[in-house]
Amino acid sequence: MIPIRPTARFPSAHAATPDDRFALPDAEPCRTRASRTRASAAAAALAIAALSLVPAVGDAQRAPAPPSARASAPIDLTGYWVSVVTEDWRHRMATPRKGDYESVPLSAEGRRVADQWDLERDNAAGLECKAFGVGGIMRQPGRLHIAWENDDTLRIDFDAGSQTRLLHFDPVANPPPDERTWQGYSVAEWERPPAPSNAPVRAPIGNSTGPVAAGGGGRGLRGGPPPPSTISDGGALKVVTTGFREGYLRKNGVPYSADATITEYFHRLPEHPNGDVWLLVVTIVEDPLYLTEPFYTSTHFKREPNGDKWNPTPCRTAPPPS
Amino acid sequence: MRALAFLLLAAAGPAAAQLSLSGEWVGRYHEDFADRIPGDVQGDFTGVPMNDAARRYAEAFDVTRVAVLEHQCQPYNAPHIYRGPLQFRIWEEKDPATQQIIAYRKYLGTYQQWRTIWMDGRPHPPEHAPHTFMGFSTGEWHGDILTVTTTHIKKEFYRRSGIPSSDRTTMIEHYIRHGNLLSHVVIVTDPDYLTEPYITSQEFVLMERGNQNWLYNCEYAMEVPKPKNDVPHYLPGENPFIRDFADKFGLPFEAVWAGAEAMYPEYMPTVEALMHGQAQ
Amino acid sequence: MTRRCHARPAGDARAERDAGSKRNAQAAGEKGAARDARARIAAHGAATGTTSRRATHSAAAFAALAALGQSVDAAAQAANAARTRDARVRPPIETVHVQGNVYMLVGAGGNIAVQIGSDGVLVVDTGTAERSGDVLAAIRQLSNGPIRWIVNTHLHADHTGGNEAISQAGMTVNGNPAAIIAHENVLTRMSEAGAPVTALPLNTFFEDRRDFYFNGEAVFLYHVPTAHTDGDVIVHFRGSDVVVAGGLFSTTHYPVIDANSGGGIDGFIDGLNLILDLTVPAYLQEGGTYVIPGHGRLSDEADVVEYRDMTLFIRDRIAHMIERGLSLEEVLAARPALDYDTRYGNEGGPWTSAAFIEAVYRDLQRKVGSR
Amino acid sequence: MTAALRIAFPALVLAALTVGTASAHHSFTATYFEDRTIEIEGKLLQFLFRNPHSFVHVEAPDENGELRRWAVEWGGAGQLSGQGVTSQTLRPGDVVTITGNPGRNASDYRIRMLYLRRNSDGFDWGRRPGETFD
Repeated sequence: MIPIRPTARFPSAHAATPDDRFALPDAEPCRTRASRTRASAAAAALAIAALSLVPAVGDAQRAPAPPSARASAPIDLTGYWVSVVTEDWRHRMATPRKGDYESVPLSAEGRRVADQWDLERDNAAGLECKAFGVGGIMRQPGRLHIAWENDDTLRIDFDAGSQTRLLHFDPVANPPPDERTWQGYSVAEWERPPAPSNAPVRAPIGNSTGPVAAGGGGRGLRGGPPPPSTISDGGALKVVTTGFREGYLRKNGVPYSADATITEYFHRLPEHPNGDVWLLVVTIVEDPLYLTEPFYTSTHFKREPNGDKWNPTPCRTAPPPS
Repeated sequence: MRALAFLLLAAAGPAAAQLSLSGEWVGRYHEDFADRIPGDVQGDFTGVPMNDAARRYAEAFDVTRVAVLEHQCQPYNAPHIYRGPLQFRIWEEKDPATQQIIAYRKYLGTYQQWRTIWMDGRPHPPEHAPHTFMGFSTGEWHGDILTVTTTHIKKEFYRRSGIPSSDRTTMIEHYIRHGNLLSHVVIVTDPDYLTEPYITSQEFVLMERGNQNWLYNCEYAMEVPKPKNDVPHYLPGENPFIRDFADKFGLPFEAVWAGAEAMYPEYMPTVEALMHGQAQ
Repeated sequence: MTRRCHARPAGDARAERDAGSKRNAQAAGEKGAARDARARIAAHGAATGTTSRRATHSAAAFAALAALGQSVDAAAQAANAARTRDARVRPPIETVHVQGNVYMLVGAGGNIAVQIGSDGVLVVDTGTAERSGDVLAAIRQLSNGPIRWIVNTHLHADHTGGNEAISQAGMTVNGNPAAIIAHENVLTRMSEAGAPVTALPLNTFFEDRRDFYFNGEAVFLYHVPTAHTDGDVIVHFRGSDVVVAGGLFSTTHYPVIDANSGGGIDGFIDGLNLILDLTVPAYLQEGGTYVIPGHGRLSDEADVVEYRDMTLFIRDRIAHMIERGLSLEEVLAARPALDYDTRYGNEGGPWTSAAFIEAVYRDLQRKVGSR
Repeated sequence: MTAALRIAFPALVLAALTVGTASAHHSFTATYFEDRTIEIEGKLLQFLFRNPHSFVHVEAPDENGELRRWAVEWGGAGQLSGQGVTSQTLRPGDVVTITGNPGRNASDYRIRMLYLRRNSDGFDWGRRPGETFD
């Protein structure tokens, strides 16, 4: 078998509909949500494989095996990270009232569904994890533990709701499951800036006297040293997730549908002068059913030295204000 | 000399291959919309690691201060301006001889502000240099992340609710582009009003057609007739509106007022206990 | 907008070598200044007769700022002189081109404004006596023209200490040492304190305002009674559009109310409002008229607005506490300046939050008592 | 409360996406009692047609019958221009009736304009679609 690595980029997350993006030209129409999920996820894997193969066919027999995702990681995301809730505080640290869907570009159908939210009914139906699915879990205050499940699968554990996500760099080896889950099926790829070339050196400008930083200087931080340039080369992890169960973007029943596509970019930011290391997760939810436009959030987590504060809790949503 | 040239070459990197940030970008307000765009009732202090000095200042703040002559045309300062309605334009200034980027220029439609992010390695000005609302900025690339450090920022606010930002803040920004989406991270360190760095992040999308909403002018006028030098403020303990936000959304004021402690997951049980009695 | 040219201490090779690390040198110098202030406190505090330990410290700290050269005890002065001879703790004088004809010299005690032009040189405040040589050197880097006029914004030694040296180095059109202008109250107080006649501002005025024309622009002097002292002057260079605030505005500490020299909180606020009347921002509260503070960084109207607001808020809070019958100790415990203490509190420095609160409290209480 | 939220949020989202540079000047909600209205009738003293917001100063009696100078906050010049209001639309001396939200500081005699009617010719603003401001 020819080693396959999803080096080709996904088409833009802002183009077309999720199904359009991943469907093969001769794909059969989907009849049910479950079958559509399987079909689209499998199609995604095949599309990636096909795109990856195109430039490699000629060299297939003699090309060395590419490094694993773990070996080729441009940034280190592993470790414990804690969410620092400076935005959407009242929607994240507490459960807002029903009907408070401020900031979310809900469609009329989305509002209708949100207005029907009933926490007790969800709990009675065993749907306690609806606010802890892939569309809402990043916004739940909590801690992440990121580790390599294997050389081509990154694992994220969440102590809020005791959830786990697997990010597959090799979707062929890890095909989508038959059943939808709260966390869905995630395909991952590294993004990185192009390798340096022998570009002409920058001429000294102004009163710069020190070494030239990659891409231009910018020293001179009052009160502290500039951020080190070695901690991260600015790469990113892109993750596209499908195949999940319908869930909540917010604790108070603001919905996303099973037809949505969720694209995420994980960034490890250059180390702050005080030593803090931040993880930024940009999330784009595109939902043809409940949203009128892509829903953008960016969530930040601060690196912790260890798992001492790791505190797994079951899926549970506090009641809204009375 | 040859070794030095080699080192410079190795360190310089492919400037021409850097991600372009040029273009006109407009904000998306899918987080904290009410706070950032229309403004809500008074008293939203959530999510900001404010210290006791900031609390006292915020408690004294009367929103009608903005009608005072010397306050009515005061723009947001650099950390704050990204948390309001905003569209901005970025372009590159290049050295004509080398075609290397000397600076990124930025024009912000809100309050018609200009920023220059120097990329040529110049130092920041000395302490006694004047401060401006946008401050003095230098930048450097970390792969595809542009990191910008800004000092010499004038005093203003982090929130319209009156949480102050001092004139000794240092702002570090990270610009991250994915296609037509620009994520912008701001981390502010403020020795006077914050107990720890304050991080926010916001999204902007590329405007493919642009628009004409780029102008903002402010004419000084005596908006509300009152003595010219009368600056409204509340005495300690006498701000009648300080709990409005907490009351409107059914939140415990103690949590709204708690600062950094309430920004971490372990505070959630406290919020619930304050709202509903003991957490279940 | 600004142009920096470093005026290094004259004839001091060590300082020249250190110029590259000016920030460290400056920081060290500030620490040195703080030590000087504490030394003066020790000399002056016993005479104030304040009751609490904190209050004693506060009053003495104020006295340190207010002290004329001759009121400092000999030992402290000697130690001070020895310290300032050591280039390692002496910050370089830095020169900032504000705009038009006006420059700001930083690092010689209070900030100094220098206006240059075809008529010669006008200097507003002269810094400390021990830095007058360095100040002269800095002025000479800007202009070789004759120093014709000196203006004293108020009487304190960190603003008048160089009067004698700089006056003697200058020359009026009549061939006399450069004339020193101040409000009459400054002359009175300096004379009473025994300052040498060569250091005295003999060209005084007693009316609200004085103006004259020099180096192609009108120069206005506004007297602000009962503010920092009773002899404060704000200087406005109308053509250059620069205001020199003297003791009425600082970016480094709370307003200093020198009650022993006729200062008062209400007059201080009036003075800040007068500055705001003179300043016009170029665009959205930025630029336009620049303000040289007595201490700290170059500013514009927005910075003065914040300082005015702060002074007004704290005044109102203390006044309200006095109305409620709170004692000084209770007022101090209530921390009426809490929101500004980290910025201006200057703990351990020469003018602390407690000193400021006490000065405002006593001033307001005196007014209540006199009603 | 809930009903108000339901209506207000989508409307505001739409507004923010279309206006680009919405006013960041101050929060109306924080400045005025939006759940209360007040009506005054009096003589127009001054029309400050300007940005960031216009103001109409009206001499009218307060609830005790004492004449006050009321400051009525209106849209910015740019926004009002798009609604047909110019700097000459109102003139000093016009007798107008204004309905709006009262300011939270009663001593300011301040109102957020919701509706204006000139008594002499019936000119009015605030009832037609789009006659709002932010």
